[in-house]
Amino acid sequence: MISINQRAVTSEGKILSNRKIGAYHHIIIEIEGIAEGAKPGNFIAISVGGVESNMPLRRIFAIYRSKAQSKYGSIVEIIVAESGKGSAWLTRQIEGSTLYITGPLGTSFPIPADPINVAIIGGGYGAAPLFDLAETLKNKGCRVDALIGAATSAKIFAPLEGKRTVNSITITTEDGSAGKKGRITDVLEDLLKENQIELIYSCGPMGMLKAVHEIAERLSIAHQISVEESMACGIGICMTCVLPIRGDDGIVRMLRSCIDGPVIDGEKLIWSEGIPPETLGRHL
Amino acid sequence: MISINQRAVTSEGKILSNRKIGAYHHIIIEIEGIAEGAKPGNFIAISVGGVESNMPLRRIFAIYRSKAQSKYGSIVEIIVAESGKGSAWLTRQIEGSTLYITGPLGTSFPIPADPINVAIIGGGYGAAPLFDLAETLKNKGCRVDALIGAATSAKIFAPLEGKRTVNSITITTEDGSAGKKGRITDVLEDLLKENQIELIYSCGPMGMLKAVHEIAERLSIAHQISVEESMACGIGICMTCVLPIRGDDGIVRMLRSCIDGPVIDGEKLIWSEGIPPETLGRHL
Amino acid sequence: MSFDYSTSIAGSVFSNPIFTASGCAASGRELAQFFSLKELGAIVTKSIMLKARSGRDTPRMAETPSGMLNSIGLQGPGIDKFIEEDLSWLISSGAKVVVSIAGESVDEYGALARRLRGIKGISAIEVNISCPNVENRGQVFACHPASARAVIESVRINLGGEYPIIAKLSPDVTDITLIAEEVINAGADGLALINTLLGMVINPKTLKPHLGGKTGGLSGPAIRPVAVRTIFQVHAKFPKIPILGMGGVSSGSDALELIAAGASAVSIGTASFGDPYATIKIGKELQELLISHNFPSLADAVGIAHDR
Amino acid sequence: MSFDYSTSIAGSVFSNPIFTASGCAASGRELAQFFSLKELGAIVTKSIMLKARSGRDTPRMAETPSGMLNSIGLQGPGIDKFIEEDLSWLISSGAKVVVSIAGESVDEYGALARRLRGIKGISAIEVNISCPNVENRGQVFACHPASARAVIESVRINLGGEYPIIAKLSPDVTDITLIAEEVINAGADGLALINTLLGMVINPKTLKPHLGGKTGGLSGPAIRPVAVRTIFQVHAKFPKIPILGMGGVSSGSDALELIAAGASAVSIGTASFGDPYATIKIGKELQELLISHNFPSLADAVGIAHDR
Ligand SMILES: Cc1cc2nc3c(=O)[nH]c(=O)nc-3n(C[C@H](O)[C@H](O)[C@H](O)COP(=O)(O)OP(=O)(O)OC[C@H]3O[C@@H](n4cnc5c(N)ncnc54)[C@H](O)[C@@H]3O)c2cc1C
Ligand SMILES: Cc1cc2nc3c(=O)[nH]c(=O)nc-3n(C[C@H](O)[C@H](O)[C@H](O)COP(=O)(O)OP(=O)(O)OC[C@H]3O[C@@H](n4cnc5c(N)ncnc54)[C@H](O)[C@@H]3O)c2cc1C
Ligand SMILES: Cc1cc2nc3c(=O)[nH]c(=O)nc-3n(C[C@H](O)[C@H](O)[C@H](O)COP(=O)(O)O)c2cc1C
Ligand SMILES: Cc1cc2nc3c(=O)[nH]c(=O)nc-3n(C[C@H](O)[C@H](O)[C@H](O)COP(=O)(O)O)c2cc1C
Ligand code: FES
Ligand code: FES
Repeated sequence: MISINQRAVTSEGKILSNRKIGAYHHIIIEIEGIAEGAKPGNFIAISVGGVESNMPLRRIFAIYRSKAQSKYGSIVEIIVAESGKGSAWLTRQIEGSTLYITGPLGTSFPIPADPINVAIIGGGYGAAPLFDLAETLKNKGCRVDALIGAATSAKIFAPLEGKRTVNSITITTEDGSAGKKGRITDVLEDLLKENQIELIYSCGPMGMLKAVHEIAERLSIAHQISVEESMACGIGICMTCVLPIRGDDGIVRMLRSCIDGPVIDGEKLIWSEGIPPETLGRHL
Repeated sequence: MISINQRAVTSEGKILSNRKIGAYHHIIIEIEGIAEGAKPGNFIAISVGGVESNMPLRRIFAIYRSKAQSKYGSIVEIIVAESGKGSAWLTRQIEGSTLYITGPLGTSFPIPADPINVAIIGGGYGAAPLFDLAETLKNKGCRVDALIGAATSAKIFAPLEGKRTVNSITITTEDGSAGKKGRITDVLEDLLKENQIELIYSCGPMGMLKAVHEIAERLSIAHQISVEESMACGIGICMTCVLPIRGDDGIVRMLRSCIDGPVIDGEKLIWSEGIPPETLGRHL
Repeated sequence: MSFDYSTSIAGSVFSNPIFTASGCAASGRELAQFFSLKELGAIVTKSIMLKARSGRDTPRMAETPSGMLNSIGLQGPGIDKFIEEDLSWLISSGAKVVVSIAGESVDEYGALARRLRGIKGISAIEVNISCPNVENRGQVFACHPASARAVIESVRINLGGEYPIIAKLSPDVTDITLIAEEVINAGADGLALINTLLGMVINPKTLKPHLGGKTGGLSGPAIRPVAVRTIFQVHAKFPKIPILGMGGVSSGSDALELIAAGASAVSIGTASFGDPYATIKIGKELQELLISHNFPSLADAVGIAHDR
Repeated sequence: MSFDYSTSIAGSVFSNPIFTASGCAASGRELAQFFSLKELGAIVTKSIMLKARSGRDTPRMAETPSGMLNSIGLQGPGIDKFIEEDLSWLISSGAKVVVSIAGESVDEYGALARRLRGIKGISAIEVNISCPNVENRGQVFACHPASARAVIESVRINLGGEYPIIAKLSPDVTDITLIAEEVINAGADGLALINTLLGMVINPKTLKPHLGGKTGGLSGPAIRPVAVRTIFQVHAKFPKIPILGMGGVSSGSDALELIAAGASAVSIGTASFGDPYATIKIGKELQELLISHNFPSLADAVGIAHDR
C-alpha cells in the first residue's frame, strides 16, 4: 500500500494573482515547500472561508503548474472552477490574501522510461494538471497529442504555453462554440489510431474517464487516470475517498484515492458503480 | 409595553472608514435609512463573519453618531471594542466592505423638557453614545458635565468634538494613565454636588451602572441608564436579553432590554442578581 | 401553468409552507413592522403556559459554531393575557396562527386546550412536549412514550376536535419513531420536528457553564442534519402524517432539504435572529427552487427523497 | 513550579491529554510524516473489526455547517492484518496506543478482546459500541442498556484485565447517564464521549440523500455543545470515572471546555481533516490556557465547571 506523499508540507501561502480565464479562475500562490516536491498529477488541499468559516474541510485542487524558484519565490498555480461555497470563496480572494495549504499530495503521473507516443485527455478543468505533465513527457522525448473537451468554449482550459508544449491539440465542445462539436470520445479513437498512441493520460469527470477507458481497453492502450472523489482530509486519515482497485495480488480493495491516487492505473480500477461484489470485506 | 423601534430598517451598508483610536475602532458606515430615524441611545445590529460565517447571530453596537445628510450620504458611526470573534472580524473589515445592518433599534435617552443640569457618565466604550446625547441636551439649554472612566487611557473614549459639546469633562483611569487615578465613583459624588446635577445618563458595564446608581439613589438624582445584555436578535423576538423591571403598576416583569431598553429608568430596574423573588411568573 | 405553493396540515390550509418557529417570533407583532404577517404561511407563537412565567436566569444565550444555545425557560404572560393581548391582535392582523402550548403536567396541557376552544382564527395547536429548558428535564414529555401519549390524549379530549393537533417532538431520544407512533395513536394530526438539542457551553474565562440555566437548547444550521434525518425517519414510517419541519433552515435550499425528507411546511427559528426578513427570503428562494425543479406544486415535492 | 500536563485513565498514564479520535487518524502512520506521534497523548486507532470490511458506498461524506457527515461504515483490514501491519508499526514507533474495536455481535467483541491479549504496548482498549454507520442501527449497542452491558462484560472477561476498557457511547439516546451506568457496572474503566450524532443531508440537486449510506455520523464544531453537555451530565453522576472527551474540538479553548466539564483527555477528530497539525496546535494552546488559569496540573482542571 502506498502511503501519504512524503513530500507534503502544511504551510501559509499568499495569492500573487487571481485572474478569470473563461469559466475558471487562475490563481497563482506564493508558498514555501510545495513546488519543491511537486510532481505532475499531485494536488493541494486549501482551507476555505477564513478564520470564522462554517466550512471545516479543505478543498482539493490539482496543481496546474509549480515552480520552486520563480522570480516571485516558490509558486504553485491552480485552476478553479466555481462549484459550491468553498470554491466560490476562493475565487473571491484578492491578491495578497493568505491561504493555508497542505501539499503536494497524492500520486503523480508515472513517466514512461522510453520516448513513446502519448495522449493527454482533459475534460473541463481536468486539463489543468496535464500540460505540466506534457512538458515533462516532451523533455523525455515523447510525442504528445492533446485532446481537450468541455461543454462550451469558456470551459475549455488550454493555455497558450500549454498548447506550445504539445505536438497537436484537438478541442471539442458539446455546443460547438470551440473546436469540433461533440464529445471527446467522438474523436478519440481516430486520434489514438492516427498517432499510434501507446499511453493515455486522462483527467476529468468520472463519466468521461469511463468512456475513454472503454476505448483504451478495446484498443489495448495503457491508460493512467486522475480521479476526483469527494475527500474530507486529502491525507489518508478519513477513508471517505475510496475506490475499488484490484491489487497486484488480484484482490479488490477499497483504496483511498487521496494517497493511492488520484492518479491510478485505469486497468486496476473496477469501473462498476458501488462496491463490487468481489471486494475484500464486502458486507452482505 | 413598548414595542420594537418603529423606525428600524434592515439594509446594506458600506464601510467608509475604519480607524483605530486607542483600544477601539471607529467605523463610519454609509447606509440608507438608519440615521434618518436614529436618536441618541439607539443601537444597530450587524451581521458578522461574511457569507460563510459560523456566527449566525448579529452583533450589537450603540450608535455613536449618525447623520442623514452628510457629504458622504446617510452615515452611521460606531465605536468597536475588540472582544470576541465577531467584533474582531468587524475591526478587520476594510474600507468598501459591505455590512448588513438592522437599526435604529431600542429606546433612546429621554430628553428633559426644561434646561436642567445633567451629567453624562461613560465607562469604556460606553461613552460612545453619550456625546450625541450631550449635543441634543446642549441645544435644549442644559448644562452638561461629562465623567468618563476606564481601566487605562487607551480605553478612554472622549473625542475632541465630544469634549467641545460638554461644559466640563472629568476623566478617571484605574491605572492613572490619564486623568485622575481611580474609578468614576471616586469622583462622582463631588461632581454631582458641585454642579447640582438633576439628571444622570450613564452607559457602561453593569458593575459601573450599579455603583453609579447607588450614589444617584442616595442623592435622589434621576438616573437613566443604558444597559448591555446579551442579545440574540435585538428585535424583541427571542427573549434572551431580559432584565427585571418594575412597571408603573408596581409589578416586576422580565422585560426585553432590546425593545424596552437599552435605555431604562434606573429606578425601575431591580438591581439584584438573578430573577428577583417578586417577579411576575417567577418559578419556584 | 401556475405553481401551487399552498400546503395543508390536517385540513388547515396555508398559502405557503414557511412558518415562524415557536419562540423565535414572540407573538408576531415584533416582526410585523418589517413585513406583513400575511406573507407567511403562519405565525407559530411562543409556547404559552397556563400562568405567567419569568423564565430562567440570564445569560440565556450562547452562540456556538453555526448555532446557538438558548435557555429562555418558556417566559410568557400566561394563557389569559396571551389570548387577550397577543392572540387577539394576531388574529385581527389577518395572519394565519398556530398556537403553541406548553404545560407542566398532563392536566395543564388539557386546561390550555380548553382555554383555546372556540377562538375563531386559530389554524392549529402545536403541543410543545419537548422544551429542554425546564428545571427538571424529566418534564420533557416527549422523552418518554407514555408521557408523550398522555399529553396528546389530554389535549385531544379537551380540544374537542376544533383544530388540528401538531405534536412537537425532541430529537434527544433513542428512537424518535417510537415517540411519533405514540402521539399519532393518541390523536396527533401532525408532528413538528425538531425541537432543540440539549447542549451546554462552558465559558472559557470563568470555566463555569455559560448559561444561567446551565444547559440550553441547541438550534441553528449546526443541527440541520439531525432535523433532516429525523424527518426522513418519521416520514418513512408514517408517510401520511403531515410534518412541520424545522432545525437550522436559513435558505430556500435548506428548506427544500426538509421538504424532500418529508416536511409539508417548514418553520424558521434562529435564522430570523440573524435577519428579520429570513422567513420572507427563504420563502422566495424555496418557491424558485421548486419551480426550477419542475414541481407543479409544493405538495409534489414533499418526501420526494424517499422515492428517488 | 512546573506544570504537570500528564493525564491518566484507569492506571494508564499519558504525557498529555490530547489524543486522536478513532477513525480520524487511520492507524497513525499517515500523520507521522507531519509530526512525531510521540508528541500526542495517544493515537486512538480506527475501530477494527474481526474480519476485513469494505465499508459503505460512496459518497461517504458531506460537509455541513461547521460540521460534516461521514458514512465510512468501519472499513478496515480485520484484526489480524491490523495487528500484524498497523499495530506493530505503531507500537514500534514509540507512540502510546489506544486500540478501538467494533463488533457485530457480543461474541465478536469478545473475540477481538482475546486477539489483543498479551500485546505489549497497548495503553487501553476503546470499545466502540456507538458507530451509527452500520446497516442496521439496531446494532448500535450503546443505544440500549442491556446490549451495552453485554458487550462490555464480554470484553472485560475476554481481556482478562490486561488493559483499561474505555466504552465509547452515543449521544443519540434519551438518557446517556443510564447507559453510562450500565457499562460502568459491567466493568468499563472509562468512557469515551461522544461518538457522532446520526444525521442526513439531502443533495439539493438530486433531491436524494447525499451519502451512499443515506445517513451518516455528524461530527465537528457543530456538535461541541452536545459533547460538553453529555460529559457534564455523566461526570456529575460518576465523578470518579475518567472520561475521554471528544466532539468538535478545534482549539485549546474548546478542549478546555470539555476538560472543565469532566474530561480527563480529549480526542481530536474532524479538526485534523482541516489541518493535519490540529492535535499539536490544540495541545499547545490548551497547555498555555491551563497555565494562564493558574492550574498546577491538568488534573486540577478536570471537572472544574462542577465546582464553580
Ligand atoms: C484530486 C482532485 C483534484 C481536483 N482538482 C480540481 C481543479 O484543479 N480545479 C477545480 O476547480 N476543482 C478541482 N477539484 C474539485 C474540487 O475539489 C471541488 O470542486 C471543490 O472541492 C468543491 O468545493 P465547493 O466548496 O465549491 O463545493 P461544495 O459542494 O460546497 O463542497 C462540499 C464538500 O464536498 C467536496 N466536493 C464537492 N465537489 C467535489 C468534487 N467535484 N470533487 C471532490 N470533492 C468535492 C468539497 O471538497 C467539500 O468538502 C478536484 C478534486 C479532486 C478530488
Ligand atoms: C445595547 C448594546 C450596545 C452595545 N454597544 C457597544 C459599542 O458601542 N461598542 C462595543 O464595542 N460594544 C458594544 N456592545 C457590546 C457588543 O455587542 C459585544 O462586545 C459584541 O457583541 C461581542 O461580540 P463578539 O463576537 O466579539 O464576542 P463573542 O463573545 O464571540 O460573542 C458571542 C455572542 O455573545 C454576545 N455578546 C458577547 N459579549 C457581549 C456583550 N458585552 N454585550 C452583549 N452581547 C455580547 C455577542 O453578541 C454574540 O452573540 C453593546 C452591546 C449592547 C447590548
Ligand atoms: C430562543 C429560542 C426560543 C425557543 N422557544 C421555543 C418555544 O417556546 N417552544 C418551542 O416549541 N420551541 C422553541 N424553540 C425551538 C424552535 O421553535 C425550533 O424548534 C428550534 O430552534 C430549531 O429551529 P431553528 O434551528 O430554525 O431555530 C426556541 C428556540 C429558540 C432559539
Ligand atoms: C470520518 C470519521 C470516521 C470515524 N470513525 C470512527 C470509528 O471508526 N470509530 C469510532 O469510535 N468513532 C469514529 N468516528 C467518530 C470520532 O471518533 C469522534 O467520536 C467524532 O467524530 C466526534 O469528534 P470530532 O467532532 O472531533 O470529529 C469517526 C468520525 C469521523 C469524522
Ligand atoms: S480524503 Fe481522507 S482518506 Fe482520502
Ligand atoms: S435580543 Fe431578542 S428579545 Fe431582545
